[in-house]
Amino acid sequence: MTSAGKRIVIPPRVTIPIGPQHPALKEPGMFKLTVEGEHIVDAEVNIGYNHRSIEKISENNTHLQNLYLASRICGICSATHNGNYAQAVEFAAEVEIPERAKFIRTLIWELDRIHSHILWLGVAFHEVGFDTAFMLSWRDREIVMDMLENISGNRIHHDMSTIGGVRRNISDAQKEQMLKGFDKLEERVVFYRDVAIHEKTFWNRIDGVGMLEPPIAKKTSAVGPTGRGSGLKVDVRFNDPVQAYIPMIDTGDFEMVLSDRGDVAGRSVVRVLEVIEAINMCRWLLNNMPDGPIRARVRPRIQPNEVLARHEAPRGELIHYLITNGTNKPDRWKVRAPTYNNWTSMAHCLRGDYLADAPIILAAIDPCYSCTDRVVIVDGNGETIRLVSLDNLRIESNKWHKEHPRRE
Amino acid sequence: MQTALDATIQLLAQALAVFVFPGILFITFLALLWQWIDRKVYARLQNRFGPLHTGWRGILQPLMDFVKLLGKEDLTPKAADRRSFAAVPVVMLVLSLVSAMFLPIIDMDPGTSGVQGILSFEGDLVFLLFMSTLMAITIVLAGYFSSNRYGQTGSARTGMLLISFEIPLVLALVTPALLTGSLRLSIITHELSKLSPAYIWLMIIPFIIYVISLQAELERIPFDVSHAEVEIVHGWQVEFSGKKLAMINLAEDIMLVFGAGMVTALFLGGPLLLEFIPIPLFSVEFAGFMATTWVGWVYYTLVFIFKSSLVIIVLSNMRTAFARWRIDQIVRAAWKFMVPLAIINLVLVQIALTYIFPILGVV
Amino acid sequence: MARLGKIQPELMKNVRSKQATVRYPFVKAGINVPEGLRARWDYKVPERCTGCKICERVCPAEAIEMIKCRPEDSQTKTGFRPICHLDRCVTCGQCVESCPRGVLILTDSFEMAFLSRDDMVVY
Amino acid sequence: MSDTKADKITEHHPAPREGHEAEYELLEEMMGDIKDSIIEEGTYVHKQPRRIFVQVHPEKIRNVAQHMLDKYDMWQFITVSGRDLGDDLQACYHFVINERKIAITFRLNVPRNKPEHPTISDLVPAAEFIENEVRELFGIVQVGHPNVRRIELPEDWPANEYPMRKDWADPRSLMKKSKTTGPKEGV
Repeated sequence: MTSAGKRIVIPPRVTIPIGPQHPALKEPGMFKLTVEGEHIVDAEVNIGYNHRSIEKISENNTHLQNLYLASRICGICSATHNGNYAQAVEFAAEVEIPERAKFIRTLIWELDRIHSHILWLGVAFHEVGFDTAFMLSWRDREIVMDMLENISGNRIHHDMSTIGGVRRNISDAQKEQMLKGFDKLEERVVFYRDVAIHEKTFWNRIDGVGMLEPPIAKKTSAVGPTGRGSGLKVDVRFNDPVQAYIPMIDTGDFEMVLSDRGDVAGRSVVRVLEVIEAINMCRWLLNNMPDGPIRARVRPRIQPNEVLARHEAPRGELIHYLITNGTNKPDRWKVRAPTYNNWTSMAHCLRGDYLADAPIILAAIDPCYSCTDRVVIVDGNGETIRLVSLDNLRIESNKWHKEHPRRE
Repeated sequence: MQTALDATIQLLAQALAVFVFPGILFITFLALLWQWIDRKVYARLQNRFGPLHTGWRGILQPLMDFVKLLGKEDLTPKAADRRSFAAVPVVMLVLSLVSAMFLPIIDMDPGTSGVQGILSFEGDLVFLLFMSTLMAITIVLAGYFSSNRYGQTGSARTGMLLISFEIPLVLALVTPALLTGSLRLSIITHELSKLSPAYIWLMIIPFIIYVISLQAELERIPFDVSHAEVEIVHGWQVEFSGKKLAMINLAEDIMLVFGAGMVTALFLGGPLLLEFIPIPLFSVEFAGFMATTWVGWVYYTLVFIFKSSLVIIVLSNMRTAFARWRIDQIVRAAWKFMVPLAIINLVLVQIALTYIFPILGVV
Repeated sequence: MARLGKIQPELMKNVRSKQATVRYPFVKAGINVPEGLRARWDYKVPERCTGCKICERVCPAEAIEMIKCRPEDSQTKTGFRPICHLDRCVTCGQCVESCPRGVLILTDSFEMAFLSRDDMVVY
Repeated sequence: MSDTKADKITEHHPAPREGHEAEYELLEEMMGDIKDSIIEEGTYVHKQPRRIFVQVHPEKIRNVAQHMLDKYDMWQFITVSGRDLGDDLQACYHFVINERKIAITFRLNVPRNKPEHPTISDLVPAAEFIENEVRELFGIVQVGHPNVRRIELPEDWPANEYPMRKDWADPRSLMKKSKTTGPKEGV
């Protein structure tokens, strides 16, 4: 104690793994947090626990089959992947799809955004222990889920877009039903906005937490609500409009939702306001939907071309880079899910905050780990964390159970 | 011969009281019932059903959970201190049961005035506070014995919770003790029932402080930082499984019985209900009749259950309406708000007792 | 502006209103199955099937298999008929869309739980 | 646009000037500033609106990135997609210039026997993960990458096996195993 050279660090630095299996994360991803007491001093992001080799599989599939494969990349934003692949193939084939198909496709995208953002809101409530609001918001998410089920035939995997248009039409009865549903939904979303902003226990948990300053957000190129929560104007719907977004943005009634707060609260507010904006967009789409056919014929063999299809998914900018080669199979198909770009900013957000804030910061970028096999073993005595593959883990656990038969 | 028989009967009666009613078995029954009420209310407020399929409206679900956990595999981490690790659930269960023995559910000693618990002596309020602190310290040790990082973080948080909310909890209990001039649970309940209704005004703030601190003591939302599942995977409980977890859960439920019972006894008049009505019929004779016959056993128990379940509903509502606070926010809230409030309240009570009530003529 | 207990009025409203959850597996009422739900695959009109194998080719999950017509089946022109392995089926409905003669449909019976993989083959 | 056979099978679909003035303006500015880094063949404005494809000398990618960052504030990085061209491997760096709302793709071909090019992860920190991934899946080595590690593949994946290359033969029949045709063989 008296010697000047000795410095005693209290509390000691401990490495806490969050993930790959953790109640806060619904999918595998690992965040090694080094904490001093409750303060996070360092964070490391590890991903890739569930590589499904979709890009490799796609090279042996036809475009039509890839459409459904794309939809299964992610459960929550299935319509965006599905629709974006369809639009990429259409760009490559250089065909124009009918106006009504464009409107229905955009409508599905916006409905998808609504349900994804409400889902995120519920998760955010859950991550800070506000289970009531979690239950209630997911209850009201059912309104939009029912709409999607009604028009597409499936709750999650809508598969509405096909190459050359959409697969199902929207009848007038469905339209009336949806307009009625939007009124109820808007009332509820406004209520959740008020809860998120005015409930003190929740607001205290998100206010000033996980700061991502605009320069750092730019440097790590944050996309989607993460970027918009830091005041970056990144919204493909406005910057690079496609489909029915072109006439919709031209009306000038819709604005990009931005927040300059830069913390989790900013991201939350952006998301909630975006839901209200998306409801208005859906209303506009339904009211201005032109009549006509819903799909155009596209030959299965697509001419050689390379396209970069951009689309604003609920989580941010979604990229499909498709190279066709004249056959009915893609030469190369690269998917960049929006979460991939937000990983880098994650470590910046985590540093300097409390351990208790880690789940909400992780959830704030709305991670979608859709992108097999390893498990982290933490040795209690030493400070080692080792990675074990699933097969080895199975062998080890079988051995353990053989050595330690259950005491009756 | 006669004395030996008497002693045996006395012993049997006491054993019955301790083990069956209103002792361990009854308290366990109450614990499971409270958990069911808690879950049902929690679910109802969230527009859900809650437990549904075991027994009438799922009333046996807590028992079912307990039995199921007993049959599960019991694991001990390799790095844990085996003996201490195994001892923790037992210690917790014993502590909570002993605490619950003090609750004045029925009158065990009709000779003395007031409704006595199974255990009752002068100064038992201090002893109870000591027991609840000991409980928190056991939790801290439980986390450290499990040698898990989540567990250790959870223990550290329990320690923080202990130093922040134990103080308002104690200070809130001073008011009833001050008004009655006693530290004995039964005397406090008895004396409070005799005070004039004007004293209710003095009891409101301590009641609120006590209920909030109780929520923190029981580690429920918004104070459940020490076993927040999304951050530290159930904190200090993370390594416990099987029988140990069953015992810990039961101990927590019994602490809920104890906490709700303390609120009932100290602020809501314990098992007394009709005695508050200022009619001669419900005065001393009624109490005496209740205390000496079997009618009192049923009547007092039902009143106690009724009042406690009201407290449980309030606690469940509190659990529903808030998000989880961060530990630094909790400590700040406790030291900036709750502790000063408790101290100010004490000053107010003193001023009221010394100056205001004599002027107003309240006896 | 931030205050405690913002959600309390909503909670009181919930106490009065009916529960949002349904007792689904025990009480089947209360689930509304929309028209056009895509669920279990069905070989609806075997008489019209020609055994052209388009459904097998378009299936993205390789769930449809063409087998030789058994004696009890209605015989197709090529002598093959489709069967569906429900464990692989993703209910996308592409086979229904691609079938030139409208033989296949996706019914709305969504309860597809089986004890064995052998039961999951739809003939 | 001559109607030859070679034109038909190319993937490049250059756009007419009218309707794509902004893209051509940007491309000409770039050609003026960093002409020595750009290979003209394969550099064009695509028919799809707001897309430019630029072929870059592999060793000059840092200069290009630095120039674009300085001059146009091209902060929004999208991704890197690798591609197997047979003799060459290709890495496509996709960026967006947000002020002009144009997506630019920088393509660099590296020879298959020596697939190396300098990294840009230190200039664009967002590229760190995806460059690692491209190295894993295609074997394109980014020289000077600050944080080389496994991202997608298991730790025990053999070296010199790059699954996204077209000639990867699936030696352990992993693609077959993943199909749900029967109970998985236990270990």
